[in-house]
Amino acid sequence: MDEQQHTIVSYGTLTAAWIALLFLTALTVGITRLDLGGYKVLGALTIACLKGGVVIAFFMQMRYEGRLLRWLLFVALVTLAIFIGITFFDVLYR
Amino acid sequence: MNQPLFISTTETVDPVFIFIFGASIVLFLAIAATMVFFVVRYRRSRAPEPTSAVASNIGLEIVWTALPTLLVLTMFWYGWQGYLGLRTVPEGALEVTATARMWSWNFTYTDGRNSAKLYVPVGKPVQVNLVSTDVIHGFFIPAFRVKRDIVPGMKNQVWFVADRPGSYDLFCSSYCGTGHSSMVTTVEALPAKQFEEWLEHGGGGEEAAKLDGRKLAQEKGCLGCHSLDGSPGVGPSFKGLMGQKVTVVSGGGTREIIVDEAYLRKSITDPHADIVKGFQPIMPTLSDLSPQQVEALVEFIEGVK
Amino acid sequence: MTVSDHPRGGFWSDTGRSGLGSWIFSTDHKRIGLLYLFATFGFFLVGVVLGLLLKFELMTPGRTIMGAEAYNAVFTVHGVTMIFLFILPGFPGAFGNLVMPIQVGARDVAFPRLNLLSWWLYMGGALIVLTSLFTGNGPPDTGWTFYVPFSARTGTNVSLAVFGVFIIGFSAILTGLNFITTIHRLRAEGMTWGRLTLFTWSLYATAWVQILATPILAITLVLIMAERMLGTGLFDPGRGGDPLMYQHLFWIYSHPAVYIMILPAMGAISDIIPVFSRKPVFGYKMIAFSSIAIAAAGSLVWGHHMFTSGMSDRAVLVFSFLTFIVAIPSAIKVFNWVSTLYKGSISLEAPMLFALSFIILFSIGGLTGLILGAAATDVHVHDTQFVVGHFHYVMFGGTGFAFFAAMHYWLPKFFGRRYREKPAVIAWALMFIGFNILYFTMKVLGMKGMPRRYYDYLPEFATLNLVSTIGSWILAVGLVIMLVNLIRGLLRGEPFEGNPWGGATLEWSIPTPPPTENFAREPVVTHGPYDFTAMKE
Amino acid sequence: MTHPVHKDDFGAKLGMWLFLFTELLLFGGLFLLYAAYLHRYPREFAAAGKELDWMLGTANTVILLTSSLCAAMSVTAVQRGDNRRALGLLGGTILCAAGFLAIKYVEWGAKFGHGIYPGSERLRGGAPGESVFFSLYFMTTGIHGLHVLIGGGLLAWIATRVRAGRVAAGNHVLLENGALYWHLVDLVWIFIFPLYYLVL
Ligand code: HEA
Ligand code: HEA
Ligand code: HEC
Ligand code: CUA
Ligand SMILES: [Cu+2]
Repeated sequence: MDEQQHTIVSYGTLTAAWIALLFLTALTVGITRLDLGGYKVLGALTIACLKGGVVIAFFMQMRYEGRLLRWLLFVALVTLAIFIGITFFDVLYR
Repeated sequence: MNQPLFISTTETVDPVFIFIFGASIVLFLAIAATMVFFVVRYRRSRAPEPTSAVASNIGLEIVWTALPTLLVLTMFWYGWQGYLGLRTVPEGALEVTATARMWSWNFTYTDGRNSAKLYVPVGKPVQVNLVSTDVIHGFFIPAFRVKRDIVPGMKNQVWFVADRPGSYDLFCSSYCGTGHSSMVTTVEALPAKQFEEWLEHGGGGEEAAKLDGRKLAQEKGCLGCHSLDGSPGVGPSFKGLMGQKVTVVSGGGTREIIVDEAYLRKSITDPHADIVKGFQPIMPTLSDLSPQQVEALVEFIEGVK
Repeated sequence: MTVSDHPRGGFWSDTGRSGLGSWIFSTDHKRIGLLYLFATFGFFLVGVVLGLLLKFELMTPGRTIMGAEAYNAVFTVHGVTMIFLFILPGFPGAFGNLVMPIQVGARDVAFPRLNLLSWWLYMGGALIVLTSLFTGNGPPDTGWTFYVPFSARTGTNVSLAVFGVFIIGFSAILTGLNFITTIHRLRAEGMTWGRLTLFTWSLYATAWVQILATPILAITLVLIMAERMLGTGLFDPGRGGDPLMYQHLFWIYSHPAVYIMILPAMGAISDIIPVFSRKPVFGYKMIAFSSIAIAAAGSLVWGHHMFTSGMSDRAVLVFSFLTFIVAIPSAIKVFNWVSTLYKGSISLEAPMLFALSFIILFSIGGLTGLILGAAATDVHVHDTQFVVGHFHYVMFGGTGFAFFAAMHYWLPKFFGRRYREKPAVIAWALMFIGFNILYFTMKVLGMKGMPRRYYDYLPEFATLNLVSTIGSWILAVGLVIMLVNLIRGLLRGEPFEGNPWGGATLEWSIPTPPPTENFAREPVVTHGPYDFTAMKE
Repeated sequence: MTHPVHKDDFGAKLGMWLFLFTELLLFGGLFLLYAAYLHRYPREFAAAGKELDWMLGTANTVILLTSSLCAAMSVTAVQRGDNRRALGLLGGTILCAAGFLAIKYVEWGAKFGHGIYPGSERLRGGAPGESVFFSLYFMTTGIHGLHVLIGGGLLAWIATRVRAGRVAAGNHVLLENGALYWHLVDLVWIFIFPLYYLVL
């Protein structure tokens, strides 16, 4: 059927992704040593999401997959976000 | 007197019931009737071959998506309005604290008075603050359509108003263990005058000045676990307890003892020191007991022959 | 049993091996399906006997046959057995495995060995749950909801039972991912998404719920075990924990789980009704779509179990609203089923009778769900017998009756023998009547204020409870007749070939019983699942 | 039994991804609790978070990222027919896994030494939020550690197959799936790290 082609991700691309990840790690550690108050959580989580994105796109090769897997991943992530989000209607307003 | 403006909880909830039940019954009967009609009209002996092969009809589909949508949204809104009514405590409500423990009720009034039944004045809204000392219980008075879980560590409350004097059932609605179904008491709605009297004099001598052990045992919930007639419960029966020989487990070992006053006292103030063989170590430590109360309880237990 | 003179061939005999090993190590989806059928139905019988005991105890106020402790253990075990051992694995495990691969035109599921592992995990978990009844400090007494703080402090054998359920969760996840992969990858040529049977569609939706919701149950159960064994105190109010967070986690799984129970049942009904009306199903697209919609919207409404818990009022608003949204796709399905009957040629054989009574009972159950979904009315009926009535209507009257319909509809295909029609109809009638007497009275009791999980009750509830108990006996008689008839029929009934009901889906196009790999050569699908005219030509 | 050898690499990968979704949601439940309790006890969480050693946490992050790199590269190596290099890279991944667990062991050991473990006297007596924080910490890192252990074992088993030549170019979906699992372990840690070690 479809999507049977195998992409070979080069060592170079993977290494570049790894360097980006190390850089982002250093960045998180860096900004969380500063006193940013509530923005700390936001900043750290944004960077974590970026890092997660890099891992998924390159290490897990999502960049090279067809539409189906991307959609499914999207559904799973949205589900998790909704579970957490709706719970906060209780947590925030109790 | 300036009466505060409020509708009783029963009057708030009942119309919602009537509306949803009404709509549901109509819908249900329509569906069931149509179905039965089709089955009878198009049964194979009468209609050996299907006379139509329509597989969809956009118009119909839209209608029966849109109409139920409107209907359920109405139900939702009506239900929500009613809920708001249940949550908005009228001003000037009388405050009572209900303390639930496994498996008994205790109600405390503003002046510190206690009772095992909930006494309320007729016509005056009552706000009940719900406190649990152990697990989740539920405060449920069917007659007033109110219910709220009693969650340890949380400040939940409900309000209601009794518009007629009488005695109404009060249940523990949230499952809380063995004695769940015996966590039943009543709301006693008294005419305002009588209620004032009760508050002041304990309802005409019912609450004697001297500590009454039996009443205390009732109030503190001992009788939820300990029977007075020898029948087995969650804890050992009080009947004939004094002087009995019991096997207790303490610190890993078992030993036999004869029940005496000191042992009773210790069992009440430090229940986990000696556990009677064959029972679970679940008896609560009642730290709010005064020494006098403990004495009264011991005396009472001694007297149960 | 005289099996030798029996023409039963197909997957029963052409595997080369025989004996027990050829079953419990088989990776054939049909054998695994039958394993699930026997196991789940066995547990159903256990649960049913426990349910009967519950009703027996409630026949009179006060102690009738057991004390409070025993009653609490019995309803907990009844609930756990029915939910985790019967109804959740039942439909996907038994009928999903038996017919879905054939319906999509596949030789087997995508991962046959994983499929076998699912069954083993399920049996392992079930045995652990059963072990928990006879070891430790006695059977769990928490209710199937395992609410903290009670479940963290009761002395009974909760941890082991919870561990068993945890294992069963894995089995559900594996089944789910197997089915999704199968439906995506193994459809035969010409089997487009628009030609899938509605049963397959419903399993697809179910599988997504299994995959996305079950992990939350797994972590919740792990946390209960940790609470009990390590003293983590995550839900202990004394140490800053919040019991309501437990309830959130539990219902994030357990509400979607009720759609795991009902969706395949709806799918089976959508397959059966057109066949017995000889008419294409009305509104195929809407029914398929509403399965997905129910799965999606149903994942967002868990808070309706917590309206009285002390959760924020805003959350009550949101959850109540979302709950009503789920009712819409269910309504669409009901209307479409009824319209399918219009101008058909309806034959009232046993599967159809069960299917039609499914519509009635599910509607009653679902409509009482609306009372529960509305915030004001739920406050009164929450934790009363009304809720018990509601969920027995949807679970037993809904899924249970659909399960019986599926048994009468599909099992002859797999056993190659037929049951007798008349006893099946009598059994159906008794069950339908007994069922309504049993559970309708529960709803009335709930309206009057009788709480659930009460082993003893006030005298004012006595009459209705007695009536209800009598209903349970009528139901019992019906159930026994149905079982005896089915078992006799499937083992020694009249052999048959071909397509007794005139179904147009793929499972009716292959030999009876189906051969091991279903299709001698991969089928090419040229018409939709309910296209009865195309089939005749 | 005589199933025709039916090979569907994409199907296998799809199945793996579906399984990864369940893992994601499993940890999602813990993150949900974290979020709710962080909202309730910001100060206690901050105080307790300071007791974790962010340097060890950072070291472990780097180790896991590197292990993931090795795993990803081993897939490339196999695809290019270089099974020997793939083996070496897998060895690197497993080594990193061991290093990660060793550091975790040291960390947990230190906490236990300070009387911090679920249900400990100190936590029972401390501020309510503190006990919640550490219980969550132990549950989350514990379950994550279990995944590291399982992932390491899985990759070791796959390595033997690579060595036996059963996994090779064009027939390497097993290795791909093993690597996917490993990346998930990494992915989860990427969120654990800032939430527990840094944010507060
Ligand atoms: C198979 C299982 C199943 C199914 C399908 C459902 C379906 C629904 N359930 Fe039920 N429910 C349970 C199993 C199920 N439930 C269980 C087990 C519990 C108790 C758990 C416990 O506490 O132990 C429970 C409890 C429960 C509660 C909590 C009660 C409480 O504890 O206070 C609520 C509250 O909203 C609720 C609502 C609903 C609704 C709105 C639906 C809807 O999906 C129903 C939709 C169906 C219809 C609406 C009927 C069909 C349509 C028509 C006839 C057309 C006309 C309709 C309209 C115009 C709307 N359910
Ligand atoms: C699929 C799910 C399912 C099914 C089918 C049933 C079926 C039945 N249940 Fe169910 N029940 C639950 C799921 C289910 N239950 C759940 C989840 C709970 C909640 C638990 C909790 O609160 O935690 C519950 C709770 C519950 C209660 C409430 C307890 C309480 O709150 O106090 C009661 C009380 O009457 C009850 C009764 C029954 C009865 C009488 C049946 C009947 O339908 C049984 C019908 C069968 C018979 C009448 C027997 C006939 C058969 C035989 C005699 C077989 C012969 C034997 C062999 C051949 C081996 N159940
Ligand atoms: C939650 C249930 C529960 C409540 C409430 C309870 N008890 Fe007990 N009690 C037990 C159990 C169980 C035991 C046996 C195990 C033990 O010794 O701790 C017990 C044991 C005792 C004993 C020792 C009995 C013997 O046979 O040696 C005494 C005395 C006693 N309780 C008195 C009281 C009094 C007085 C109260 C109320 C102030 C009370 N209990 C409330 C459960 C309870
Ligand atoms: Cu207290 Cu139920
Ligand atoms: Cu629900």
